Amino acid sequence: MERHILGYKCRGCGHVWYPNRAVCQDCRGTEFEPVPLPKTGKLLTFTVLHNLAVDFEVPSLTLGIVELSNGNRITGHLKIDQPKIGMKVTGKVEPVRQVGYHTSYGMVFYKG
Amino acid sequence: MERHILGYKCRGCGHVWYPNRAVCQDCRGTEFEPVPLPKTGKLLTFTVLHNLAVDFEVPSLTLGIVELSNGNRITGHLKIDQPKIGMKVTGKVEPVRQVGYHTSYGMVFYKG
Amino acid sequence: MRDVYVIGIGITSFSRLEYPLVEIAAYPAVMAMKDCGLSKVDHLFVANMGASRLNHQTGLASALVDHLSLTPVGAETIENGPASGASAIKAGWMAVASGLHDTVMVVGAERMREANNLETTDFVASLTHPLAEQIYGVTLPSLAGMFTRLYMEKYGVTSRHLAMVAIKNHNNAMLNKFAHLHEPITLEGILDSDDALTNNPMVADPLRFYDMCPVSDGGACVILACAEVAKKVKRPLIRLAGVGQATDTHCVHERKEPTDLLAVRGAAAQSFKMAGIKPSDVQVAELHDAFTILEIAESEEVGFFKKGQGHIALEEGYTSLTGKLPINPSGGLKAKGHPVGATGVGQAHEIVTQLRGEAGERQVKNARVGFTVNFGGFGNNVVALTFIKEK
Amino acid sequence: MRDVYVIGIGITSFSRLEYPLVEIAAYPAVMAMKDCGLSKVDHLFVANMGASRLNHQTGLASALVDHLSLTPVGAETIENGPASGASAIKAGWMAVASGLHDTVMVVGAERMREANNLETTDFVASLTHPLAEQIYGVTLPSLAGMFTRLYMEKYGVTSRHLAMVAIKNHNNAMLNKFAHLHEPITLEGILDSDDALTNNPMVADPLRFYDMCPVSDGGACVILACAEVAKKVKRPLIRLAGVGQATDTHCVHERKEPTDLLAVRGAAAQSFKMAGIKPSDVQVAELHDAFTILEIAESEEVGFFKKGQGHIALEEGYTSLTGKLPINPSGGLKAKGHPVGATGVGQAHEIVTQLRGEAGERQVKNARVGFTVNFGGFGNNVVALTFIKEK
Ligand SMILES: [Zn+2]
Ligand SMILES: [Zn+2]
Repeated sequence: MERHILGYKCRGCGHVWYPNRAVCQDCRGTEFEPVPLPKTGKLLTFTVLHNLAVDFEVPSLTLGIVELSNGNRITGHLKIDQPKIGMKVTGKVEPVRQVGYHTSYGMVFYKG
Repeated sequence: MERHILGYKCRGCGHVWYPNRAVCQDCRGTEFEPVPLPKTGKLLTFTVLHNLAVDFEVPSLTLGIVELSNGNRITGHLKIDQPKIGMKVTGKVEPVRQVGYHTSYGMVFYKG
Repeated sequence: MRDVYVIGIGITSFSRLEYPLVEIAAYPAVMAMKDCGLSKVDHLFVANMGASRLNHQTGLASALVDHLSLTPVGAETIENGPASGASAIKAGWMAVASGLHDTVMVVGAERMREANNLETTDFVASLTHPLAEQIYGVTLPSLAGMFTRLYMEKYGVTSRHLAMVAIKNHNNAMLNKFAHLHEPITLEGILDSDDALTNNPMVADPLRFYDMCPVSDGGACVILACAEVAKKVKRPLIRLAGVGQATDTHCVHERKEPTDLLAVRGAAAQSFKMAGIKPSDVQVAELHDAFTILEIAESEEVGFFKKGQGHIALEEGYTSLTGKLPINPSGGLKAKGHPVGATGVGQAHEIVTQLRGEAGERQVKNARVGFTVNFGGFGNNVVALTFIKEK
Repeated sequence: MRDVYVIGIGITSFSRLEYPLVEIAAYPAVMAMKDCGLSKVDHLFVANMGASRLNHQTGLASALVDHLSLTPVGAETIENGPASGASAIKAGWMAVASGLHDTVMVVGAERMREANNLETTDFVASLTHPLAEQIYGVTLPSLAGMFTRLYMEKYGVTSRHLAMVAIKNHNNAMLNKFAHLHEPITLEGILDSDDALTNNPMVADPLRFYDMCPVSDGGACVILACAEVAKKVKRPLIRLAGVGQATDTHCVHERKEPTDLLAVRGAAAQSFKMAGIKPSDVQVAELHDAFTILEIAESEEVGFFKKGQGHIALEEGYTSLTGKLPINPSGGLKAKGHPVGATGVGQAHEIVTQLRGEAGERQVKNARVGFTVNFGGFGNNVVALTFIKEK
């Protein structure tokens, strides 16, 4: 089954929030329904990070913020050689961090 | 060389504090000189503790508070089979805790 | 200084909660906003002790203020060990009393059971003196054990009295759906039967398993407001009438009379003085019974009973739910649970519930004056609050 | 609301300190008491972020209040990430302004270098959103890197401008004996020479090593008092005239304009409004330059310069020690150091030193109005303070 990152759609006003919040910023509603976020978008900014937390066993990580096609934004990993602000990207949900026995899944973006 | 636990003697009023403090409770002086604490005293209270922090590799520890011959009080380990409130005890400075490579020395009291 | 009222309250179950800390904090906050009908407040204080070490999270107040969509209002996390909750309420009181803010939300939250028991014990033991206590493996239960032994010697308290505190508070918790333990216990089971030492083993001699509170996750919230806002809200008027705080030596061994809890005495006296009442005016109290002995000792230090007489009052049923002065109707830390940073806010939640007359089966009749003691470290930083229901 | 004054100040070196955290906290406290001649205060607030995780200590305020022999006065620890210091000052201001206390001691203290660099990075990263940032390995430097890239793209800031911030602040720190770094740097060495990439490697592209503050131990203290006490003390009268705070989204990606720091803007506006001044009245400022870009961005958000013009002012020497508005005369976080919980108190220490005219070689001439920005998380909880010297 394809994995998704979930946004949270306010039952009051329909706004989709990511990550989740307990109260809607727009209408103060408190009920939300999980909806899968789209996976395509454009790159807003990025960095190549060389000082990593101890559980990352790679020399560097490329991190970026992407604006998805529905307008939500998300922080994720980039697997792109020469990232450029404004470029089109497509995400996959993949393992992004392993702490002890716990694997976190998150969005990894590729070119195009 | 014999190890000692240090008290801190206020240069203002002569009161000995244990552990150290930055300001004397009695005269508000801020200068102290380290002095070795005596090792004999009487047991004020004690407990046998069965739930220990992860770095203690013994099933239980006997902990007590001792009033030393100079009037200072100290918390320490007891190596005494049947401790009794009011009994006379004599301390030795020994390793009391090992966290990683770091060994802490403290007062271990014996009967008599 | 303006009068300060509790206008909204909320709480989670105190138990094991499988959701993120910020959500444990948000749940009672949303409940409290619904309780009073406010959707905005002027400031947020969060009480928490363990997020950084146990949950790998710092800046919890900043996370929560956004999670509740309360930005751009200010937010801070306040830590005073297991008394963080009442300290945060004190800060909220100060903000409203001063006129700086009209409404302040105070949330206590803790998620301890993510860590294992050894880690949690070690974490709580980080309250003790690093050089003169921690290096020996001193933990809070061991300090309580040494305290209890002296208390028994000096005042004639017995294991039976301690068990009676546990039984009373377990019974009260049976009537509280938010409580961690819903487990009736008997003197037979935990003290008198052949199995008692198996059911109820020694932990820090003379304290046994059932003399200790459980390790809990949980959150609680109170919303404080000035009179003008409080009167608009259609809830009973509960005034936070007294706020007291006092500190004592960090090392227990430095206390002249080791069976005295001077910080409890000082905090309570201040709180009563500000509220303009006497200890005998209190009709319901939540005391910090992380260990059974503490309920007895605190009931004396705050002035409900003479020093050394607390266990007699207990024996006589004076502090039972149907007694003259019910103590820990919620079940107390002993049975309601002890999510450290949330505990003080949880105590306030219970007292407000009682004074409002909304405590259901565990309601203390006609209670108009309530009181809490929240105990940081082993009594080295104590906050005492007095609540009065206005007509 | 009463006026509040800073009557006593103290500080340690910001560097690696080999003594226990409570002593790092006590040293500036004793210095501040000597500075103003008081031997007692009514309350203690401690600002700290890392004691529980990095130093295995909780209840730091309770430990300190006893170590300073100030018991039985109350004490709390306040955490707001790297803005803990200014948040604690805000709490102290509230306690004095409200009339609750006449004197409040505020101590910031941190001991970070006991842990190794990877642990410290991971610890500070616990400020980020656990589910939407932390799981990706997002750290504060990475957020700063992404912010810088956009800032460069949008406003024409270059690596050269960033290096100029570093050089200015390193130069200022040379004149401050308490500063962590006493290391003159040049454009040649960190940017232009063949060795520049070795001397000054990329950390979070486009941010390089010399764009980051060091990891420091350190402590600082201010004692706040009401006018009556302040006038008895024989020190210049420095009034804490403005206190502002604002919060923003936890996730940086949720901010509509990711190059805006709305919490800085909001906190500064509040602080100036309370003080009754305009940004152009400020004569000396300490801004939160944990990353070089932040000094530039904050100088715009608080209103010293138009958005996108901060780097031009920097280039023109406007913010140098001898410029029209010196920023970070102490060396800033960049070179004075950044013991997270102590930083905000250290900023206040510098401003009071400047307004008193006691800053020696780095004295800003005739400064009467000073200002600080203390930045929690990546700008999600910001506190801004305004100080005015009275005649
Ligand atoms: Zn909505
Ligand atoms: Zn002295």
